[in-house]
Amino acid sequence: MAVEIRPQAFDPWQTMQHYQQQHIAPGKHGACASFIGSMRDFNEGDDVQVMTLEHYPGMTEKYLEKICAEAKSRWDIIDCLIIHRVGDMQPNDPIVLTAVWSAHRGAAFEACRYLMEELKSRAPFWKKETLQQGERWVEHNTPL
Amino acid sequence: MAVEIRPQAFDPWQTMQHYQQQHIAPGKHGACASFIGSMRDFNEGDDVQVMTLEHYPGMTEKYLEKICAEAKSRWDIIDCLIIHRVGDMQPNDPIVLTAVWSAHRGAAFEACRYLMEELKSRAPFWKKETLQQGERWVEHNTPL
Amino acid sequence: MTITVKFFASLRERVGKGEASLTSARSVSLYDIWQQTANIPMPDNTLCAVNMEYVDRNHVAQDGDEVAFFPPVTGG
Amino acid sequence: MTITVKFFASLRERVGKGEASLTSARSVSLYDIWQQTANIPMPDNTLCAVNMEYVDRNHVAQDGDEVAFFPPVTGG
Repeated sequence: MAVEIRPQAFDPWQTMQHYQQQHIAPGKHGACASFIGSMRDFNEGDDVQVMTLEHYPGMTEKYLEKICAEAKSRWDIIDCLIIHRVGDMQPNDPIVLTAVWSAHRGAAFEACRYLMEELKSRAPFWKKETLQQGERWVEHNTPL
Repeated sequence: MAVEIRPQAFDPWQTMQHYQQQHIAPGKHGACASFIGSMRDFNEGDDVQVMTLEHYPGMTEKYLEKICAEAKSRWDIIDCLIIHRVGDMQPNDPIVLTAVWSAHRGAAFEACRYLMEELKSRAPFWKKETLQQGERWVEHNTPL
Repeated sequence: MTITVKFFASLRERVGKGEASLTSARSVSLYDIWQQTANIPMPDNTLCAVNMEYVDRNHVAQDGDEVAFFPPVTGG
Repeated sequence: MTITVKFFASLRERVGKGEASLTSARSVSLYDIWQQTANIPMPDNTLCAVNMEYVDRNHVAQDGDEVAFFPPVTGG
């Protein structure tokens, strides 16, 4: 189980591959479900040039660790990984990766979805968008 | 949209990354949900040494293309990708990859799950396991 | 009329062949085709396809059809 | 008792500071703490945490607590 806040750009696929090689026993998992959230170059009808992600150092990690532990207690999963970007990012940059390994697919799919929903609804991160006409804080997340 | 049957081992993460670079317009998708199914070294209490996957050339591809088209009509998704291994494989080898790109996470999660459930319940693939004590055909898929 | 018949996976092994050809003067259902080409009773869970689309065993084949019989699928 | 107070994101900008310290002779709720450290009314959707756990604004702080105020979260 790993939770990481990254101030630099990251490659979500390579990150998953490395994590699996280093932490998941070969031949034991049949399923890996993952989600990658990336920065779009538009939001609410406006072009977004830069996005800045702020977090609450300490509480964010604690909250993400808590939802990983909760996922492990609710579903029969082997391991899970959450990476979240902070700082300034460009359109198309990956923002978040959640990945779950399990023996069977049901648990991996459900736990991966759970991690993302909990992360989006409660983890202390805040997005600020830089538009042509200035900056704005994103007021709320899309529910789905 | 791409469907591919692979007779050789493949790297699912690299495959997704390449597909995204080549086919998904940068900055337009906010979500990529994926599932990787891998060969386990045990099944129903027995050690499995080799697994051989047979398919119905022509019908398998046609069926997978059909479920991709169905996913595109049901959810607001940008693109989807299915890769499935055939032939002889070793424990830990990736068997299947389904990936879905969309603007928002709900559609990506749901369509990715849909592709896997449809693939497992109806796509013409058959697994044969080589155990210490000989070969056996897998009789049915786990429901979840 | 001529029909191509394919058997896959455990059914291929149990029937002892992967492919057969059937010439028939009258129209035949998939179940008839099985009986004329396979030497064992059709297992209850056999899946049937015509021209690579699922059909049931009562489906009547046409001249030139590719018919396939296979066990429950186990991909993914 | 001494309490550390943090403001994040748009609240940090609106309040005009990221951190404050409060010394109080009596026990104080988070809402009291906001009123004594921020110069604007507390927005209805403000989220509150004590020692990095969510609590509501009526929660009473203890000596040495780290209290945080922030707007609805928008990560992921």
